Amino acid sequence: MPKELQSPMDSANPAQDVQGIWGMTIDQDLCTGCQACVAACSMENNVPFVGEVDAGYGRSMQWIRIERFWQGSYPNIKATPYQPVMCQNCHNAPCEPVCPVFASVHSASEDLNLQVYNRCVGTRYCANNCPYQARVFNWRDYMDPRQRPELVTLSNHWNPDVTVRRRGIMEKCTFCIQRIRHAEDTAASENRDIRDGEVVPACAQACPASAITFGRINDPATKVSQAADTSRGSHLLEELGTIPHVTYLAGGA
Amino acid sequence: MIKKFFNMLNQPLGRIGVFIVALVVLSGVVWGIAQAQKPPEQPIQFPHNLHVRLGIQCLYCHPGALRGPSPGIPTETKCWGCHRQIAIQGTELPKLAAYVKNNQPIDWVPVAQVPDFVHFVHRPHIAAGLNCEDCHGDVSNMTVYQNPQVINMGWCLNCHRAKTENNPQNNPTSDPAVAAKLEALRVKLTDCSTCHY
Amino acid sequence: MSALTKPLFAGSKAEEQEDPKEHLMHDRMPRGEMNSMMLDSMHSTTWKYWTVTGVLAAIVATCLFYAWYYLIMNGLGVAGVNRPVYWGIFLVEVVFWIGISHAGTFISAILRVLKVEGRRPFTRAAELMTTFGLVQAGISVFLHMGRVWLSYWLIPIPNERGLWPDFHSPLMWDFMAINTYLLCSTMYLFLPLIPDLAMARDRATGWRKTLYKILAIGFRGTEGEWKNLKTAMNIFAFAIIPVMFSVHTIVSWDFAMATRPGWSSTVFGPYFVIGALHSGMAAVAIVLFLIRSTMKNMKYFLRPEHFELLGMLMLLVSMAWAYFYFNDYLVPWYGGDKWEKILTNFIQTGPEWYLWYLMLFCNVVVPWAILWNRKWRRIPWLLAIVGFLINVGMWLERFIIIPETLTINRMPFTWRLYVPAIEIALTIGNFAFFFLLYMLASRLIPLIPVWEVQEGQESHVLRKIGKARISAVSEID
Amino acid sequence: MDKKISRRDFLKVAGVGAATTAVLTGCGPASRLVTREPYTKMPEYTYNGLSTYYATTCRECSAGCGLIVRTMQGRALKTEGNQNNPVNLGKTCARGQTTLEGLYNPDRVTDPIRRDSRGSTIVKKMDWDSAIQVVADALSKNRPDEIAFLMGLAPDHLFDLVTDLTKAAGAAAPVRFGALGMFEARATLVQAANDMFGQAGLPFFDIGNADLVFSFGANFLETWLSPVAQTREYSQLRRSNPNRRGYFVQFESRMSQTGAKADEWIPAKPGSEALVVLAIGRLVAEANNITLPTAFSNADVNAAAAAADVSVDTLKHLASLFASAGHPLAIPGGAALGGSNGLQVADAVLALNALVGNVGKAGGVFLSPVAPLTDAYHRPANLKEMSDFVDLLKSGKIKVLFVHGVNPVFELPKSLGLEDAMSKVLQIISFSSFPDETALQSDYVFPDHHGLESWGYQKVATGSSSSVLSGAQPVIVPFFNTKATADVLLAAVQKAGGALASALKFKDELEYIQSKLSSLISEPDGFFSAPEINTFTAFFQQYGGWWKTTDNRVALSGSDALNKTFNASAAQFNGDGDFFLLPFVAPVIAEAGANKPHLQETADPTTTVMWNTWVEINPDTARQLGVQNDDVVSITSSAGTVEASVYLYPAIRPDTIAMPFGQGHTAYGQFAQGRGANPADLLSNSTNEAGDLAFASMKVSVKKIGKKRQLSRLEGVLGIYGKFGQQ
Repeated sequence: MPKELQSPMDSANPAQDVQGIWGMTIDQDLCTGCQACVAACSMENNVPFVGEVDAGYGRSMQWIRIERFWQGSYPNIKATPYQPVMCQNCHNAPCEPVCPVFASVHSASEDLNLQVYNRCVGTRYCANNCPYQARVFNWRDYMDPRQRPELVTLSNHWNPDVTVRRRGIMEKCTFCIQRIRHAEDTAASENRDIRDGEVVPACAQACPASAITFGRINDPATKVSQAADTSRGSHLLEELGTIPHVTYLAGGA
Repeated sequence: MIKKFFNMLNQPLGRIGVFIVALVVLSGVVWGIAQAQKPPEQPIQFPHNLHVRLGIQCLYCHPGALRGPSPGIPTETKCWGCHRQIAIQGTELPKLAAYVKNNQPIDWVPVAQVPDFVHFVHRPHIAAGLNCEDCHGDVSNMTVYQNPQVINMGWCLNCHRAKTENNPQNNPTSDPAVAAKLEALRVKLTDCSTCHY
Repeated sequence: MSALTKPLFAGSKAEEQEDPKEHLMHDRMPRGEMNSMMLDSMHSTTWKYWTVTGVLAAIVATCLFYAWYYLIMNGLGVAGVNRPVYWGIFLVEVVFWIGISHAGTFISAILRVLKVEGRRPFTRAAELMTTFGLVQAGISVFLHMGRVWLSYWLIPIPNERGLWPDFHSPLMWDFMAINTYLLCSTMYLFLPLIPDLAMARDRATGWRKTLYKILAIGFRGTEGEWKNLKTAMNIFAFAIIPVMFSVHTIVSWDFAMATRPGWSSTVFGPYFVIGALHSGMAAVAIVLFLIRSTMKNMKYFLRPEHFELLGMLMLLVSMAWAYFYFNDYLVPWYGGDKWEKILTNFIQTGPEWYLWYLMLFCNVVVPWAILWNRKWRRIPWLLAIVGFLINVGMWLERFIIIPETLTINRMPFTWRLYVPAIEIALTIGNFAFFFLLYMLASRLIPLIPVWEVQEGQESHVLRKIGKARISAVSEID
Repeated sequence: MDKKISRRDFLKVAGVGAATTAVLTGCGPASRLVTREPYTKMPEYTYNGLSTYYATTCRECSAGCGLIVRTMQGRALKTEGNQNNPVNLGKTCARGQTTLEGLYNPDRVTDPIRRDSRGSTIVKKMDWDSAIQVVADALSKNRPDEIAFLMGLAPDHLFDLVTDLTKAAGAAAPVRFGALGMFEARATLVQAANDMFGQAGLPFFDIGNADLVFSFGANFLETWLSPVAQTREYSQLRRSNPNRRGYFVQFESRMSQTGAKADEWIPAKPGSEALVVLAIGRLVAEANNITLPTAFSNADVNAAAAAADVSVDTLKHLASLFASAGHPLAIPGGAALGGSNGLQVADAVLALNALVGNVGKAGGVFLSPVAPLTDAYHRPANLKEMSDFVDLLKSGKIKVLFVHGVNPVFELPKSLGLEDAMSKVLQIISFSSFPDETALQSDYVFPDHHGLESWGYQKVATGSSSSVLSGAQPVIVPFFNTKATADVLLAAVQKAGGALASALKFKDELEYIQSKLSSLISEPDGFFSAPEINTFTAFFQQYGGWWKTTDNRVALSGSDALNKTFNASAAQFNGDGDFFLLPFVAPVIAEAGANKPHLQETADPTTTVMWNTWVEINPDTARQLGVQNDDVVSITSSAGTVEASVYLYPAIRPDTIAMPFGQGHTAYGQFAQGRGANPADLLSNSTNEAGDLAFASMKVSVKKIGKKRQLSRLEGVLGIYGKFGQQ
């Protein structure tokens, strides 16, 4: 990884008030594409299912998608290492300046990229401008039990810590901010700092291959910083200068 | 032309018309606001004033405020803990007794509510030294609880800003370290994701 | 009053032999007669008119308003947008209608400032197009929004949340620019309308009289009033030109500011303006043809010479557009960005390749092939057809710039095509609404600025210099 | 767990409530319009707004992963892995994550029901007393040999109870069956272990400590045996040692999700696996200069390469890798065992392990630890036994059939004729929680609790190096009017009276479980111990089970294996179609996930298809057949015909087509019903030598039928395939 892009703190204009930057590494060598993270994320974050037709039309709403391409042709064909793509929580996020109502905003204190659901008016500009295509839109009222009677019972497992989104709202991976807040609150009540590994997003918690590591990337002692600081680490579309907080560790030999 | 229109309005009938229109609009607005502020119908007309005057602490019935997001509305077990020893009289206590007898939950209607896209946690507010009455008003003068003010984002933010301002009240000694801390806290407390996620 | 002499028609000898009566400016008609001709055309409502208006109104009610209601209630899932094509035909419509609206200002302000005499009879129709086009554009913006009921959050008003809109966002600039333009162009439409409304007021009866009384704001035609009006019109004519250029430039920034292959281009500003003029001129040709062929007495006001003028403008703009379009390809090609290359390749050879060829055919081949010919330029129906084709082409151009370009992004895993759904109904509704507004306007306000024609006729004289007859214009101001 | 917790009506709060507030955001707090149902008696350990966590066991498959379920005010909100449980160590798979959608599934059987006629959806609700009476009558009014129990794959407390019950009643032991076991060919694995090492048991492949893995068709990262544990091991294989990255080669005719992770993917021709294994063995022996053992003496490298459609050089290269690796490991599984010579493949692979001397060593082959409360590994029924069972039903000797935890009507190949056989049974009682195909063919459905509402334990077959008993407890009060099947049976037994009643004198399920657990109190090496049963049970619930802290894998000697003689040949195929049919268990939805909407919408890892069945065809083959993506083709085997949409899959042999198993339900709720096709309809009942279904032994013909049905894919076809495809 180029030195100048190691962490947002190294960028030209570091956020003055950052109190700890959350970041993630994804080891593509370990990722088996099993989709446990996708399911875990959906269950944790009240992500709706959209049904077969909409899903096939590019409207599935999972916050993580696992990409795979093909290299070569039969019989010397290889699937590229599975690549889970979620919101990269860029330091210079292209989605933020384009929102006319500050629904896509930057968290000054944690250098996170936020989506304020209740502020969103649905112009979808942020999604267009996201080079990672990591944002998903509520094309319909997928979460309304009045329109989908099957949700009458299914809604029982919805997470009360996460807002239930309605139609016309953009959403994206939040790094499970409700868990970050919970951990912060616990740490504050015990009058201490958050420990490394105390915040685990749903995807990292589920991942059977332990391919996802999460933690504070501005602290070199954390597991995630150490994992990111290898020769295998790279960022998606690094050339755009978005300075993502997700580091991919190259797969393959 | 426009002058003529104003002339028309200047005639008595025109004035009355304007007055009626204004009255209708105004009363509609007032009615709407009143509807929004009206305390909801509670299953039991719980007299907060009586209980507060008896010296019962807020946290006795709403203990969750100390530990987590929700202070909780007491279950009938809690009510019955005391009231089983007190004569069942008046209009409201028999209702409680009936709930207990039928093992039915009391359908309290929460009043101090924020919309579900706001994640309000009581604990840090108490830990920051706020008293219940700072937000909930003087409950000792209320029977059924009513919000003392409109709870909206501006109200929350004003307090968050006021409490983190570098002023003599928050920083009596003008200590730069405290000022820096206040500034950091201010950034944190005015961050959208502090409440919205 | 300064007088200057310039040829209205000069050139080949054949032209010199023309009957000067062919020109509106020399085909004088008494004022009263002309006024009643205009009013007559406004008053005559045949069953045909009512049928067409009724049908249009029905289309607007169902295809636009009911479909919009359905869209709001069910969310954008009923439209064809998806990931990665988050912006579909709604945005195409926004850009298209704003483009259409440019012609009005161009014709009425720039040509007025440049004192092009041929503009006189059709400035009004073109100005109306500005306003009506912007109405459609505005509707399309709202159609596009996921939660349109919260669109008031775009307006910077103090509120209990303590929140403002984000002025960094190109959409906010856009919002501001369109509002400014709508406001300016509506006022600029209204100012030259005042004398005609006063004229109508003086001759109308019944409810029309009341209506015109209110609208004419007491204009009586005194010297002072005329002076003030002319000053105001001049100020607006000059002021609205930069507004006009800025609006479409700002619209183009919605795209140019984004980090997307195919969008992030520095040439987008002028390119969009020229594109707007291209479609706008063409739309004027269609509208003039429709007015001429359907309304009474209009053959007097709108003559082949006007179509010829339009034809020349269309040809000119078409060439400018072709230049910018070529530029828009040149720059990415020179940049050599991988994604830009894929995108160009995709647009030209992808599953929707025919749109690109059709666009070039309509926008370049058709005008170049037809409008060079002076005789053809003077045929109104031919010009209307050319105008229609150019509009098809320009609509396709926007379609290629928005949904088709959005298909290609930097994450090939997500590439998907866009299939419009309810957008089709809403587009039909939009067009119907546009024409419905014209239908209503044609019977309510004079579509021809009678006073301007009269003024022109008064200032034109034929002078004989040797054997040649030269048309001379004396400047009134 | 306090049974008095009232379920708060969350729907009103989160569902409609959320909807209302979202509409009225501009107009102040609207949530006040929402009424909430508070507790009548709040449990002491609960606080409003704070979560309570319970440890239990995932019942989605039989692996027995431990779960921690987050609950709040009587609702289960999220499942997470139990970090203590040695099987999954805190991890879960997608199915485990969506188990809550089974719990709160809108299509669950809410009450005990009686069906007017089998197959009819018109049902009458019953009360539990009469339901128990029905069971009691069925147990007491029929002769013991007229009663049959068919149960699911998981060796849980209920299976023990039914085993005890049948033993006491003198009836036939319950038959355990599941589609996963069928596709895993467990009987073959057990038989092979017995053949090669002289001891029956489920082999344990120590992937984590190996440095070279040759997997012959084993889809160990998907659904095979204990996927979460194996994925964890895989992760260890790759990255446990910073200096060494384990190498992984997969032999299979269609690139599976597991194969996609392999460093080398060898598309060996279906049926040739045994030959390839033996050839590699021979080459390894030659490379290592070992005298050629008997086992590999018959191997012919050239013939194997020809049969497998793999070059001799490739085989030599692979053999040299295997020979030089420090800890090479070969794993048999998947379609390789599903051929007619599946047992030979398994035997040969175990022999290959023995050849490099890694049997009973770290990074090698062991036998899985024997679970607590049992003497040995008891494998589920293989297809041979199921076929006998079906024949028994067909004979009409069985008057009452109890079905629990399995959906054989869907899972078994149609050619077995189970539905026909079931019609010969007078009374069928299903305990299914869901309206699945088998429940639809039953006279009564007495719904069991969902796994998260139940007590229980589950013996873990494999996945952990120690012996594990995963424990289950209810995390919420039963959501519907369901009843634990164990309680129903115990109550029915008491009602029926007689010797049976005195043999099974348990008040309820919990008492039965405690009686079983009591033997563990004195067991050494436990993760915890307790002086008496109540404390032990409390710990058992708290930690989510009981397991040993020692390595309980059985280390065997492989020396005998090398002296076996193989008469290996290529597998035999049924039918005369042009293509080999490769049915595989859909990695995400597996055999029973189709009723969970989020699982349906989770993309298949290799094809990214959602919500439906596809058939994978090599693009070259498709060109010859004249079919394109999304064309519906009919696939015909000697056993039947199904229709599915084509997916042009670049990583499949041109002579093979593959179909996922898991969809094609004709019942099973709104999310599953009428969706896709079931490849089991194409399978004959032919078996391999170990009696397991030879599911990969069909040859089928493919015909375009001129319809098109678009598959829902997560991937955009445009950017991946064809002219604009990127890599």
